[in-house]
Amino acid sequence: MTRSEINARRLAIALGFAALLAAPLFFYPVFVMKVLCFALFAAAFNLLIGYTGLLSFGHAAFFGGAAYFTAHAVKEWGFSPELGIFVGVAGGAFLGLVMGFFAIRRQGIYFSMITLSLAQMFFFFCLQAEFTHGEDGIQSVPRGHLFGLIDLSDPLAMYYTVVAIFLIGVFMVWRFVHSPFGMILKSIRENELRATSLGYSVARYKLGAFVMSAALAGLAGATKALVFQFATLTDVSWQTSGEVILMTLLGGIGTMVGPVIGAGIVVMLGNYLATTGFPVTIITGVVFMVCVLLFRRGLIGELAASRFGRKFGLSRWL
Amino acid sequence: MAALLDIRDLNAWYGESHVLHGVNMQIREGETVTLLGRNGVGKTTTLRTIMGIIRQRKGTLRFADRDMLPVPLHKTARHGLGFVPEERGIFASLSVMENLLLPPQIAKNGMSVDEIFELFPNLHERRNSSGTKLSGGEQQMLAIARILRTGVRMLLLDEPTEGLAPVIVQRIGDVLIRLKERGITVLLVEQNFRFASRVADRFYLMDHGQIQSEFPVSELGQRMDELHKVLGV
Amino acid sequence: MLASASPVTAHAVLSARGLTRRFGGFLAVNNVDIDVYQGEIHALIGPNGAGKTTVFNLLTKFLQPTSGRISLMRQDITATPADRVARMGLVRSFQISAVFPHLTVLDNVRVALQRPNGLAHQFWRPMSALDQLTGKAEGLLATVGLTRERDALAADLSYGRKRVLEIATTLALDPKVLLLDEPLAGMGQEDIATIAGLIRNVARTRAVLMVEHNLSVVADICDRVTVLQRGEILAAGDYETVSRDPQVRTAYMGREED
Amino acid sequence: ASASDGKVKIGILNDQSGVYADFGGKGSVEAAKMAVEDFGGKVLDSPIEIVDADHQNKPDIASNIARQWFDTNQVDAIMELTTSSVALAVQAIAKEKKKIDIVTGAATTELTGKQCSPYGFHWAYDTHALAVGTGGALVKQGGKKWFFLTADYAFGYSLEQQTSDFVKANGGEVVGSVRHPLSNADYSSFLLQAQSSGANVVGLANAGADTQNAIKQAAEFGITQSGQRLAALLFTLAEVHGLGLEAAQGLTLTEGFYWDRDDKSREFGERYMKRTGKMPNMIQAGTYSAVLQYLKAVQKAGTDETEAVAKQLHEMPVNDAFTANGTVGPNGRMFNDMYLLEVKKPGDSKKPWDYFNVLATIPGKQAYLDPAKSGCNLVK
Amino acid sequence: MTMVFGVPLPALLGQLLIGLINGSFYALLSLGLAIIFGLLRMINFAHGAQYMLGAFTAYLLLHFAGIGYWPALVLTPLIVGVFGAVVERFFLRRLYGLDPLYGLLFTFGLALTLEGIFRYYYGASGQPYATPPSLAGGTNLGFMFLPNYRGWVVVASLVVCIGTWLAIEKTKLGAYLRAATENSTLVQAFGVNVPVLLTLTYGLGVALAAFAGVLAAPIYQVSPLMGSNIIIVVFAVVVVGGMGSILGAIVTGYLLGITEGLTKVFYPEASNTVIFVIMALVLLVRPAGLFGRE
Ligand SMILES: Nc1ncnc2c1ncn2[C@@H]1O[C@H](COP(=O)(O)OP(=O)(O)OP(=O)(O)O)[C@@H](O)[C@H]1O
Ligand SMILES: Nc1ncnc2c1ncn2[C@@H]1O[C@H](COP(=O)(O)OP(=O)(O)OP(=O)(O)O)[C@@H](O)[C@H]1O
Ligand SMILES: [Mg+2]
Ligand SMILES: [Mg+2]
Repeated sequence: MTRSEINARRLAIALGFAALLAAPLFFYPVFVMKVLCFALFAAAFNLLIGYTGLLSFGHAAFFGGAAYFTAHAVKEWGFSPELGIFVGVAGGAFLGLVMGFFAIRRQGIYFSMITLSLAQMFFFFCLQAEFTHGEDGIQSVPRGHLFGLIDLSDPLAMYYTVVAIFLIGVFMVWRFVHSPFGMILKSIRENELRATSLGYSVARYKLGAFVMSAALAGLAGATKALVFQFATLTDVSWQTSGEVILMTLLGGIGTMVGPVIGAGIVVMLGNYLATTGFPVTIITGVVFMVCVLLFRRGLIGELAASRFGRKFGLSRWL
Repeated sequence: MAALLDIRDLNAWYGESHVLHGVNMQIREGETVTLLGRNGVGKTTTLRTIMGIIRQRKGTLRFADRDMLPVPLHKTARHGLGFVPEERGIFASLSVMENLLLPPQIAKNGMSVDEIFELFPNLHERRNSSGTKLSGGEQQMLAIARILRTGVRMLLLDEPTEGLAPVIVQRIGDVLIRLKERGITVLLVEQNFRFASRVADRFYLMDHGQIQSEFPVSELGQRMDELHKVLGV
Repeated sequence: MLASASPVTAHAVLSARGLTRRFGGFLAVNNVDIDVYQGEIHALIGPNGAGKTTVFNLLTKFLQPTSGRISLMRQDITATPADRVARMGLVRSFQISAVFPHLTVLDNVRVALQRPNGLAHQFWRPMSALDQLTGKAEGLLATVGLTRERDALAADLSYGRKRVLEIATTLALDPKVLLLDEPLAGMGQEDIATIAGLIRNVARTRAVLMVEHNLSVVADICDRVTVLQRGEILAAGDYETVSRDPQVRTAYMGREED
Repeated sequence: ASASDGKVKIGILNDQSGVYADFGGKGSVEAAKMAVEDFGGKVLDSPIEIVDADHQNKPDIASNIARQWFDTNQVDAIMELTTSSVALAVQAIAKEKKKIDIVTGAATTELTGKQCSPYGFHWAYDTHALAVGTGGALVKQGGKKWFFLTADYAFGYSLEQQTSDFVKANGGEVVGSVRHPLSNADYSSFLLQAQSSGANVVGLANAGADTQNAIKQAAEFGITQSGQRLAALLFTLAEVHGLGLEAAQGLTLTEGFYWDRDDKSREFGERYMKRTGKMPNMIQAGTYSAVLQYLKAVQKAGTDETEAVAKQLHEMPVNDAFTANGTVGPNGRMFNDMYLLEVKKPGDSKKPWDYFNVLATIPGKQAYLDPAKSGCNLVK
Repeated sequence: MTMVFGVPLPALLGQLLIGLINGSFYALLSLGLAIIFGLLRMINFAHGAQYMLGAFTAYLLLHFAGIGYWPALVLTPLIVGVFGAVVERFFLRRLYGLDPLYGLLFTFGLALTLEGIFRYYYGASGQPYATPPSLAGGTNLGFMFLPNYRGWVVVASLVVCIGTWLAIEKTKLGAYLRAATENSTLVQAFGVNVPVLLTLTYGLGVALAAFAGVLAAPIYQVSPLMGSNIIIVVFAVVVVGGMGSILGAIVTGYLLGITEGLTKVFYPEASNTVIFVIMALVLLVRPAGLFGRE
């Protein structure tokens, strides 16, 4: 990395950090928190698609599932928020393990279809299970006290907690991807047979990545349940899986910052369109098509590939 | 007599990388010509450019007195050019038979399926198995056989002997000689020098995306030194 | 030889007994016995479709044998999965070149180096942990003559260079037994000499089994030759003996002058 | 007296592009605007404004909008709120922010039960009223033996459960039931079972497209011709219109409103029709009523301050085009009459939107759960 | 009365027949999907929307042009098929060389848009479409009352499925298409006009969906959402059948319809998940699907 690259990177990180800290002054905290939850979700999803080439069409199961688990643990069992989140993450990871067991046996498009179907099964389970309260959802989930100390019903306390969770989550994705393990994932994506012949157990690596992604998606879902204080069917529906794909695609598959930007735009768009009378699905659909046709690399990907991006070597760290 | 294939100052690119730097080549009807050169000098690229697979190209490219640059890829074959790619291009989802029958026949004078099976008994034996289940050499045979059926005027063969057992290499040599008797023109890219010298009338030596020299088979003896330098033969 | 396996030879590094594989009704490999010894280059030759690659697939466990036993350094690996076999030190190259196309040449080699250097599972360490492998990787690239292409994407290499790269990644694993499937196919003359020399060097301390149609190389560097035909062993011995066998000549070698 | 911020703002938050868009949707927004105009456009000398948003059936979007409306847009009350998950989420926020919400679009009794709010109200209908209307009243009309086709999730169960309670309480019996998955397209299997069950009423404990498809296929299999009666437990004028009389004829259902019932409702219906091209169902008319009643309460309280308005809303009777003499219970439940309706044969329909015969009127007090038994902790 | 597992035999027969009818839709839809996947290597997420488009086109033809069921049965697949061809020609074509997931994502967007447009103009509750008078009424089969229209659905779908299968498997067309998906450049170099072939194929797949849509219109409400509900099940059918296997798609379509029908008798709660359970089991035992090649 050149010096100007390192400086540019430091500057960007500092700016991003400052923006996160100051955001509640300018935006609605709950809104920003929602963006952060979805951004983490998209980052977790991107871990899979961007770095192993596996397109999961069932990530809503982990996100929404974890939201249910956390909501239930906190509301019905009286768990503290941190324990509640742990339950959500563990639940997400477990779902990931089960779904992954079936799904990683196939590649490419097959993989997508299988995750879609399995997630759909989970949706029906949630619809019918007692503890999810059907279409009412689990409502009025108490936020409680973090570590018995910090009162999360205070919006700012909640906000900074979410920021911390988001940063930890995204850092984990980043570390995971830019690690020796991540390198193997990348090579598996390139040529599975060759990776096997080099002695790498392809199935285990893929399953590992899948579970990791599911757990982080779970972290996002669990946090969202505390932020909004409810968990409902929306988050386990296949439309949510579609939405997270849109976020990642829009921001840039295989980039670190892309999913975050993508999540911000999609969430903002949803909120904005709500009051304009534009039919949301049409807009979403068109954005999808335009992205695929014109900005396949996503906003961040295109930026990194632009002259400016190449000058600062953006593609290496965005 | 005008050349069947007339190439002048042909340039070609992969994206931004410029690979052919003004290739010149004239091949008459009925000739068998071999293109020699080290790995990566642009031999494959030359064939792909002639065929029209690489569209980023400039210069003059005439086949049978027709300007081939504007001809779309799917019409190239209809003008009488047949191509055997280096990576063989056998279709996994098709059986051997289907692979064999895939290319549309261009003219009547192609080989019949029976003749082909006689030439490559392995293919006959494995005719119902799927294309990529074949062994590497069998795939190579299939790739050649497939084009022999279509009756093209000129064949572009990219390393047809790679991975073949010596007996089969000899048999393919026989086939090429028979094709020559039928008046079919062949442009061959080969690493197997002995094979090439058996079938070729003429050689082009390529380096850095250009033709370095050209000589008939009769001069082969005199040229050994040069070849040795360029190819390490 | 009968289907009941005779005892596995003790001092062979890799050995198989009664190896058989069926594809549906087609018997691709039939009752093959093979032993590969330390410090030797063993050639497996035979007509196209004889079953050589299939034997490789069986030995490396990319395919499960229909019957027969395989042992690697006296351990039975008949039921061991492919990646484990590779970790035990039996590594292969592919007939149709297998590289990681969107990694650079250097990274292709570094990925191979990761496992033997214990850098395969670390998901908590930064990528810079891999820098320690760079020197070794560059050394390997230099031996095969790929230094100039170090930072190119593997996908952009010409066919012959890809084959060279594959040999380099295979060697990176420092395997005890090396299975090379037509390592010289598609290579230019200058590379053939280098790589053949390299293989001979490598074999001094290891065992090599290779499939090759280039008979002059086989004659040159191989200590032992097994000829396969229609899935069965037709002949075995040193090159001289085998090449004089009339059956081998008609089935495989053909006329002398070529 | 005047409104605190010089303005009274009412937010209509509902599904405008999704599966419930016909149920309430833009029509509810229009109905709300009519209420403002009918009230005179001003209350306590302050202008009245209607804002609306499409929550896309996503509770998180709904709750973001609700917070934003309350905190930064000076919205005083939110109404409509289709879908129970959304209604419950928004009611929780309104309660926390001490703001008024009047739900007309959602069916769940939880809103006035365990999750009730001192500032939350539920207008127009709920699952209990639907069950009493169809279950209770139909038995009195001779439908003694029931077979249920139930959507396999909480909403379906509670409709089936509550309805069969009333069927039994009125001397009927339930001869069988079958649970079908949500968003099921084909009902023929279930209809065959219903047909052979010997029931004389087939109760459809489902909603939306599920009910529509079941009704359509029932016609195909000749369920009604063979003497069985179909009763849809949650179905409104809008869906009957979508289905067409050919397929829907003979169907029995319960609504809190029918436009062609008396002069007042006809007058309202025709005005609404002029603006939207459709006749209103109970959700749209209910939203009209909710907005109007809220404005009256503000007027009477002399302020738009929440506690005072909520007090008025609890005390004032409701008299408008939607209902006569409606009252509001301590749990926020508004007691309006419900109507047992039967879909006319195509030949009997004399004019556009002339779809129903009114079979019976169920007084509000019978239709809804007694607040004392609702589980709402506001009821002493 | 004869009983089978506690269910009267006539009832069971009835359910089997019903299952076959539903299977007709699954088969038609999964056939179209398998053609598009098998030949274009693309998951057509818009397949459900195109099915819906078929039903709506029939409805619009009737409503605005007074064109009845029978002409619509022919016209609609043509119209929608041409629409598909246009989509392929101008958009999908740009995605061929890329990872197949982009095709999936594009068609996903297309599905959302189509669905959104119809929801915007026609609402979610849908439109009525009457059974053609010539097929109104029903026949008493002894064990059940079979609406005539449903009988027609089975016949029509069988004929179309088998016809399409023969056309693809038994002609060179199929070979061209399969080869083109693997290496379109090479097939073109052999002299085949691949772009036109691909356009026609996509059009054909879409036309099949539209045909199923017209068949469905008199049975189900013509609703913008009719496609999104069925499409995921059809995906599962294709996975079970072996993606890209045309015969597999057809056979599994009918089989699944029947299985689902039987589940509705024995354990109705599971009737929407049974396909996913079957899918999981099949994948465990035969990862390539029942009819798929490894
Ligand atoms: N797809 C590609 N993109 C970019 N560069 C390429 C591509 N394919 C080949 N090249 C480059 O173009 C040059 C010529 O390649 P070409 O394949 O024509 O060589 P060749 O003479 O056929 O070599 P070989 O004998 O190894 O097959 C090489 O330097 C190679 O790296
Ligand atoms: N998976 C498979 N299914 C069916 N037949 C197969 C399969 N793999 C190989 N075969 C057949 O088995 C035979 C042996 O193939 P193999 O690839 O081992 O030959 P080979 O000796 O390596 O030949 P070559 O020198 O041409 O590479 C061939 O006839 C081939 O068609
Ligand atoms: Mg080449
Ligand atoms: Mg081989």
